[in-house]
Amino acid sequence: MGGGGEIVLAGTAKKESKALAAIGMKEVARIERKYSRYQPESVVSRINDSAGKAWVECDEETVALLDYADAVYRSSGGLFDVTSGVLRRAWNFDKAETPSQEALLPLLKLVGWSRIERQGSAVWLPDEGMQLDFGGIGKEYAADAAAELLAEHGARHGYVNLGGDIRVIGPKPGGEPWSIGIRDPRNPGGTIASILVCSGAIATSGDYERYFEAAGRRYCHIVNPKTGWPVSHWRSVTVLAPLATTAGSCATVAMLLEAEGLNYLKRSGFSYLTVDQSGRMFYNH
Amino acid sequence: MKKKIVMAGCSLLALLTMSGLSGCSSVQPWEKQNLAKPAMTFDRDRLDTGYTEHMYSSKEAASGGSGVGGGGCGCN
Amino acid sequence: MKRFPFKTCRAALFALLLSVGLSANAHALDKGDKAADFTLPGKAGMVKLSDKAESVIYLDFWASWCGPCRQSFPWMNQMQAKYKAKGFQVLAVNLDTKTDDAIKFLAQVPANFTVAFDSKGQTPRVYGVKGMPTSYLINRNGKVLWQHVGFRPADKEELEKQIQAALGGK
Amino acid sequence: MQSTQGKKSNRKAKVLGSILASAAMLLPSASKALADTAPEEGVVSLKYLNYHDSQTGDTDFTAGMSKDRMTVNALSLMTVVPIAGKWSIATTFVEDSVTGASPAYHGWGFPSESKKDTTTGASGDLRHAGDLAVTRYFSRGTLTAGASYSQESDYISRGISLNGTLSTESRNTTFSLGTAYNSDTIDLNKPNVVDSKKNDTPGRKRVVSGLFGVTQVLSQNDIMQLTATYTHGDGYYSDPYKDPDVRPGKRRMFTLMTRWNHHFDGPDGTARLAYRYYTDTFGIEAHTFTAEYVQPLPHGWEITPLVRYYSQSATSFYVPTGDDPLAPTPTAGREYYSEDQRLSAFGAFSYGVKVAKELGRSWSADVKYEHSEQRYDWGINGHGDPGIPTFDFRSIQVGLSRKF
Repeated sequence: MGGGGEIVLAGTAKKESKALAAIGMKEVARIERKYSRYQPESVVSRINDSAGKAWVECDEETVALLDYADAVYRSSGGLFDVTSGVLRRAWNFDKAETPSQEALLPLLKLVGWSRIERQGSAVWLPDEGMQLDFGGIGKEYAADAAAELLAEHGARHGYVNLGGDIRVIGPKPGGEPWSIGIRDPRNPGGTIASILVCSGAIATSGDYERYFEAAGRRYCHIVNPKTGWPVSHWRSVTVLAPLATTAGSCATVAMLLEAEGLNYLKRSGFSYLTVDQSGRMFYNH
Repeated sequence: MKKKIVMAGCSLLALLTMSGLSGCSSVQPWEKQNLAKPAMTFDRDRLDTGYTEHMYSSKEAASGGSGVGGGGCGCN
Repeated sequence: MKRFPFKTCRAALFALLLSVGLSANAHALDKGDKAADFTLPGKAGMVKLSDKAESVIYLDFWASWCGPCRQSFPWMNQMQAKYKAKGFQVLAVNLDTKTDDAIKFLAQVPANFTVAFDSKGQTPRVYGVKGMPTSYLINRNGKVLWQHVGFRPADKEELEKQIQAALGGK
Repeated sequence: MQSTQGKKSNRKAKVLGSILASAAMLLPSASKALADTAPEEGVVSLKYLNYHDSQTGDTDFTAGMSKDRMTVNALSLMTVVPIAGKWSIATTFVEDSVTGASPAYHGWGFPSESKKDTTTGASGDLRHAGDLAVTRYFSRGTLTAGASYSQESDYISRGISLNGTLSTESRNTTFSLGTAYNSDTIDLNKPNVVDSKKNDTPGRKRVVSGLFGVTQVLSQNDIMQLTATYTHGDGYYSDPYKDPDVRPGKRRMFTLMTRWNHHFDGPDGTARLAYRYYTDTFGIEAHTFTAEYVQPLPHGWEITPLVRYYSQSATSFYVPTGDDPLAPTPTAGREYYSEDQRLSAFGAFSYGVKVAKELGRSWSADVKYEHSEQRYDWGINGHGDPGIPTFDFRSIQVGLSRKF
């Protein structure tokens, strides 16, 4: 999943907070190890290696994650597709070159969540070379999982922050909300707004995390699975929702829906703040 | 002769409604599954009723009864 | 041409109208009453109202044959999802005399909230249900905040405000 | 296959699973189509009617008086659009075309030197009609304002109506109150109008009507409705195409209708019974009994056989046929007179059947056949006119409708 992680706890003795934070971090590490494409023995790698060859039995947590991926796929009208990670092979952000259509076509054939087959807790990727990638879900899910675990262990005040996706465990000890700044998509050090949050989660999806610019245009890592090309309408989308998993998916889907993203966020009923390519902000909070 | 019939009609109306109101045990809102069926309602297929009433009233002297309003016609 | 005896007939009709007393039966749960507890069979195991004591409960009495009830389900799904994290629970009590009518309905209309079955109609009697559907909002300490009869799309906004108010004030 | 280590991680998996489940529930849908809100019971329906009537002289007195009379083809479209459960707007359009005519006088249309043969008695042309009703729904009642318009080559009718209903708290008793005003104009200078009537008083008619009804739930399977209507009409009632035909200039009508629907738990069928009592100042008194039985069948089929009996007395100014049914009867010394057979005493039996089919959740189609036969000696309201040949009509209706 990449990106730094921090757990802030308040209202308990330093030693106890440290122990609690360690438990949280252990949970984040477990999820990262289990669902990372880079770790050879992770569940995701095992599924990807059996693509086109064999069915793979999954444990309850993985089945829940696959169900969630399906829910987001349907909710986004097919744009949020966990099998679109394979397109990253055509987009090398270090070389700063746009891929040719010939390079993209074979990869596009390997994308298609609707072609994944599932029987009970087993999953089958029909074509060799197809790949699952929980990148768009895993980080936010880990934040939720860690926060729930800490709350279970008695933590009442604090939050879990994984690379900008934050799940609040509870307000500051006195009950005041945490003040969370939203990064300026075009000025790494600066923030464009800050939101007071005492419960729920906040996640941001932007075109500034991994990108390159060529011929005056910016190509970011959020790729439309149907065209194979990166989205360009929004600079960043920030969503406030009860769970980080939901906030993260809504932000990413809004980015993928481009112009239609605003209506999607309005229908979600969550608070949001978006910045378009001209720098104009749209929000309802 | 007519007077008697009309009086009978009115008193029948009054009698039935009175008995209807106090007599029967009142049906609870959640016991109305049969009453909710379309066949149990009184204005079910308006176009069918429209044609049927129109046909009979243009071939018989009597007309109306279930409602007021609606277009007249020179059906002769 | 004899005079037509309309006068007498009209008099009889109006007499009838005046004599009809609009009977309002006595017992019903009013605002501020304690919500009567009950235990009913649910989709998976028994459902007890007081088990949900900590949360704000939207108690809805419905039946498969009732049109407005069908329209309220998508909205109840949305409310349940939107405010679940804030401790909001929809509890939909089905009053079909034949429970498998309800099962057939639930196969067609998704219900992402707790459903219980009362084919004998005991709980609606206690709560004084007047029409179908009838919903009650019960706050965290078990008091009935209000009763709402029927369901119309135009009611959604007002109902959601009431739910937010109930959730807001701990 | 990773084995789950013991009960603790199994419970944890459940907690984590529930995070993802509730996260999934919170997701809005991209396309509106996904969120399937239940239909608000809006309806669009189309109905075609083919009507044909004929007359058969099957008694020795009316021998030879058999003739096909009239054919009507009609098409009607209705839409009901609900608005946020508070309002609904219903519109209906009808276009019917009439060919052939009803008899201008006794024995009209039969070759006989003694009569002047007028060509037609009915407008062989198109009629267009439409009405609009706006209904406001309250918690225990409704209010409906309606407007109607009907036009054919020689007749224009305009009407407005207001109807309200109010239920008791238990909704077991509903009162309804209604009133309507109709204004019709008859074009008297059409070519086929009988010469003597061309300069009659202006062809206008104004009708005011009122309605009072009570609908009462009697049991879980029984509901009854009593409706009384009173109509007060003034103006031109004579028929411009018929001679001899002079009718009174005002008409008061009173109807009392009792309807009772009973549901049978066993076959899940419904019996629908109705009795209408009618009386008016033309001297007509009529009884109408109708009975239907709606029987649902598997796969969305539904069949409804129906029977109807009707009996009416003659108007006080009906001129019966003399000893020769073909010859006109002298009308000297009478203020009002008419030979229109619809004003004579008769009885009528009708039977029919309607078959409907549900097509998926929103479409439904239906076909209805009905046949009615009138005979002068089938009535219970006094002796009929044997000179009137038996009259039959049959109708076929085909309908299609869609809920949305």
